[in-house]
This record gives sequence, structure tokens and C-alpha cells, in this order.
Amino acid sequence: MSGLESTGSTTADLIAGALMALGALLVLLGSIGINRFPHFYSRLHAAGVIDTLASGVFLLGVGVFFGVGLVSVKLLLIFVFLLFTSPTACHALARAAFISGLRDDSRRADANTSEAIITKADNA
Amino acid sequence: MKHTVSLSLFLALLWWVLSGYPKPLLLGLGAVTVIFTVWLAHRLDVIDHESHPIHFSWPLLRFWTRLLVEIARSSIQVLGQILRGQSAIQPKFLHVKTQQHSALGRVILGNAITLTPGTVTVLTNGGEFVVHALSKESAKSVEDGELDALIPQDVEGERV
Amino acid sequence: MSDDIILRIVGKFLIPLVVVFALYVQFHGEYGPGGGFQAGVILGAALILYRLLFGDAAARKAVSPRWLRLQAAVGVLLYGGTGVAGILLQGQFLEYNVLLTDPINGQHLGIILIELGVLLTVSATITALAYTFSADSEEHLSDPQVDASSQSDQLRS
Amino acid sequence: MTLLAIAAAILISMMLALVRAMLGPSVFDRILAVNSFGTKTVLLIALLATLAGRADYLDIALLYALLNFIGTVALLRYSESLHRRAGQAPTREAI
Repeated sequence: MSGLESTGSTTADLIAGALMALGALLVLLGSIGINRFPHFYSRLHAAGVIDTLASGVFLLGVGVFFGVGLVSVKLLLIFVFLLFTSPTACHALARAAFISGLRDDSRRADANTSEAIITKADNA
Repeated sequence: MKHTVSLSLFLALLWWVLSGYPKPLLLGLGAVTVIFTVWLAHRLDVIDHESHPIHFSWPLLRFWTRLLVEIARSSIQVLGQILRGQSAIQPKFLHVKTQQHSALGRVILGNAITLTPGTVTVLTNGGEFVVHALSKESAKSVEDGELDALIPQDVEGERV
Repeated sequence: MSDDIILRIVGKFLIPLVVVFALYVQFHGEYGPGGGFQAGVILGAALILYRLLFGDAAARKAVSPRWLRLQAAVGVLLYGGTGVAGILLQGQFLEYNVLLTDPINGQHLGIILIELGVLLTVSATITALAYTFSADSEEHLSDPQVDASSQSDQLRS
Repeated sequence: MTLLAIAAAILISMMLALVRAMLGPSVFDRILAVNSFGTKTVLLIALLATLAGRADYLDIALLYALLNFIGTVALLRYSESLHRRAGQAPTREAI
């Protein structure tokens, strides 16, 4: 591993490179999951891995590269921002899909109760 | 009123994190920014106990650390399932009862469930959530209600 | 969607942060990527998010289309006025140095006024565009009763 | 070398997200893919920040994360209004 080209190889750069590489690998795996899993709802979970663990590890790597300071606080801000928005977007997506009637194949016997909940939620 | 004050402090801190220039002009502009934002937030009516909880407690911190650990654990689990493919998953919808009585508590729990890969909050309907789980293990972790129990019950918010 | 508590509470929390971020971009044009146009778009985006989450009626009540038209005009007037002020003070159009006795301070004042003009006009125009585009597609769709109740919820809370 | 591999991995994942966006099959699959594409863009911009050694790029990353969220909410709102207008699920139709 050659570290980060722009500053030469110090230990911190090596750690940063390794963390970012791990994060990128997790992003790649998540994207494979998005294409590999059947049905919309399973794919949501694969995307969730990218939003949380992968981006966390990756941004940690970027933070190691820039060192401790205001920049790492900014990176933390980006991560916390993702931590707030991505599950919200994910939930909104799942909710909209569910209300519009999308189900996966493993529909359970309790599907009727789900329908009842939707009608209640629609009328609320 | 106390929410306005704490929002102002919070926004000032945010400005400092973003800017980081200790110049008088920029600090002055920062003050203008905070005043304008608080005014606009009042106008849009988005300041209240729900959007800006000033309540802080150690249990909440414990909840967040536990959540981060949980995210890492279940991410690895989902990654394994991605590698093994379709045969490794048994997706299904669950109905989960929550012990959260406040809207804020339910939002925290709902987002925590979505944040842990393998489970997504689909609907929030009163005290009952519809959750989609990717596998039996993921389903079990929600049904256990471990995270639910960790959210402090005195989290601020109207009881619904 | 507006009846979804998760989206509603996270949105409430997020909107002030977005506004601060917009003004940060506004005032750091000299130090990093930014300036009046970008800031105007982000501020407009904050209002669009508000409209998406709380509905058209609440958005029009908080920031009326009338106000937006006024704001867009004032922005252009401020930009042009700063330029003309340069001429009146024996300089050229948009020459900042003559605005104050100290040219450096004049530069600061000129830049801030110009960028403020851009911010006002761009944010007002972006928001007004969102109002206009969505007006005809959603007005017939939305259930008036639901809108009225969500609006009164807004007033009460 | 490492950075090149990281950039390649992210770019390939962005392409995979685009593949999902094209294949669908439901509107929600496409919105999910676009949202995921946006998250990867945030990471790519962070990578560019390290490449250039400039921390101000991170502001753009933050902005992109923000616009990604607003964009997803707007798309869902739009699909919801289509759904209401048609009086039926828009799940199988392409936008």
C-alpha cells in the first residue's frame, strides 16, 4: 500500500488509506446487495449498510487523513447528518411503498391486519 | 423560551464548527445568522420540545453507544447475507409493540430500528410499529425490544 | 407523508440547521466554495423541504407568495442600488472602494450588499418556482379537510 | 494506488446503483437506487477532498447529503401524488 500520494506515507496516512479502502469495500458489497437481493424491501436493508457502517468507516478514514481539528468535527457533522437523514429517507421510502400496496412474496398470514393499519393510517 | 435559547446556542456552535475563522466580521455575521435563523424558525413554527430536546441524560448516551455497537454487529450480519445470497434471507413483516409513550421516543426508536441494517420501520401507528426484517435473527433483535428498553422513559415530548 | 411523525420531527429539527448552513455558505464566499447564488438555492431548498413536509397551506402562510415577489424585487434593487451608489460617490458602477472612506471597509460593505441582493432574489425565486410548479398539480388532489386540520395543528402547537 | 482502488470501488458501486435504477422494477426501487447513488457521491466528494488535500470540499459533501435527502422526499411526495391521482398503486409503472 503506497498511502496517500499527496503527502507521502506516514503511519497516519496508511491507517487512513486502510480505513477508506475498507469503507469503499463495504460500499461495493452493499451495492452488490442492492442488485442481488430479491424484492424492494430486502434491497432497503442492503442500502442501509452503505448508509451506516460503510460511510462511517470511510469518513473515519478521511478524518484520520486530515488529523484532529475542526475538520474532524466537520466530518463528524456529515456522519451525524447521514445518521439522521438516511434512516428517515429509508423509512419514508418503505412507508410510501407499503401504503401504495407493494409487498414482498413472503406475505404472512397477518397481512389482513397490515391492511387494517394502512386504512387507519390513511384516515388519520 | 428555553428552547429558543438552547436552539440559539446550538446554532452558534454549528456556525463555529462550520466557519472556524475567529475574525470579528465573521463572528458578527455569525450572530446575525443565528438571530435570523431563530426568527425564521419561529415563523415556520419548528421550535419545540420535539425538534429541539434539551433534555440530556446519561441513559440516552448509553443508548447511543449501544446503538452504534448494534449497527456494526448487524451490518456484518447483513454483509454475510449479501455474500450468501437469496438463500440466506427470510424477509417478513412484523408487528412490534413499543413501550414509548411520547412522539419523540417513538421517532428515536423508529429511526434506531431503521439504522440497524436488517430491520426497517415501515409504519408507525400509535404504539405499534410495522417493521420489515431481512432474516430471523434480525427479526428477533427487534422483537426482544432491547433498544426500546434502553430509551429513557422520561424523554421529553407530548404523550400520545 | 405529512402525517408521518418520523419525517415531521426530523424535518423540524433539520430546517434550522439548513438555514444556518445556507448563511454560512453566503458569508464564506471569499474563503471557500460559496456565495450568494449557492446560498440562495440552499435557503430555497430549506423552504421547499418545509413545504414538502407540512403542506402547501402552511408554507404559504409562513412565507406568502406576495412576500416572495417583494423579496425578489428588493434583492435586485439592492444590487443595482449598490452599483449606482458607486457612481453617485464619484466612482464607477459597482466600484466598492468609494462606498466608505476606507477602501478596504468599502470593499467589505460592497461585497456583502451585493451578495445579500443575490441571496434575496435567488432564494425568493427558487421558492416561488416551487410554489408555482406544484400549485396546479396538487391543488385538485389534496383533500381540503386534511389540509385544514393539519394547518390548525400547526397553529396550536 | 490505494486511492485509485478506492475511487474505482466507489465508481463501480455508483454504476451498480444506476443498474438498479434502470432495472427497477418498481418506482421505489428506482428512488432507493438514486438515494444510494447520492450517498456514494457524498463519499466520493470526501475522497476528492483527501486527494486535493482541501477541507473545504467537505462543505460540498455536506450540501450533497442534504440535497439527497430533500430530493428523495420530493420524489416520494411526487409518486404519492401520482398514486392519489391515479387512485391506484404506481408500483409497476415506470416514471
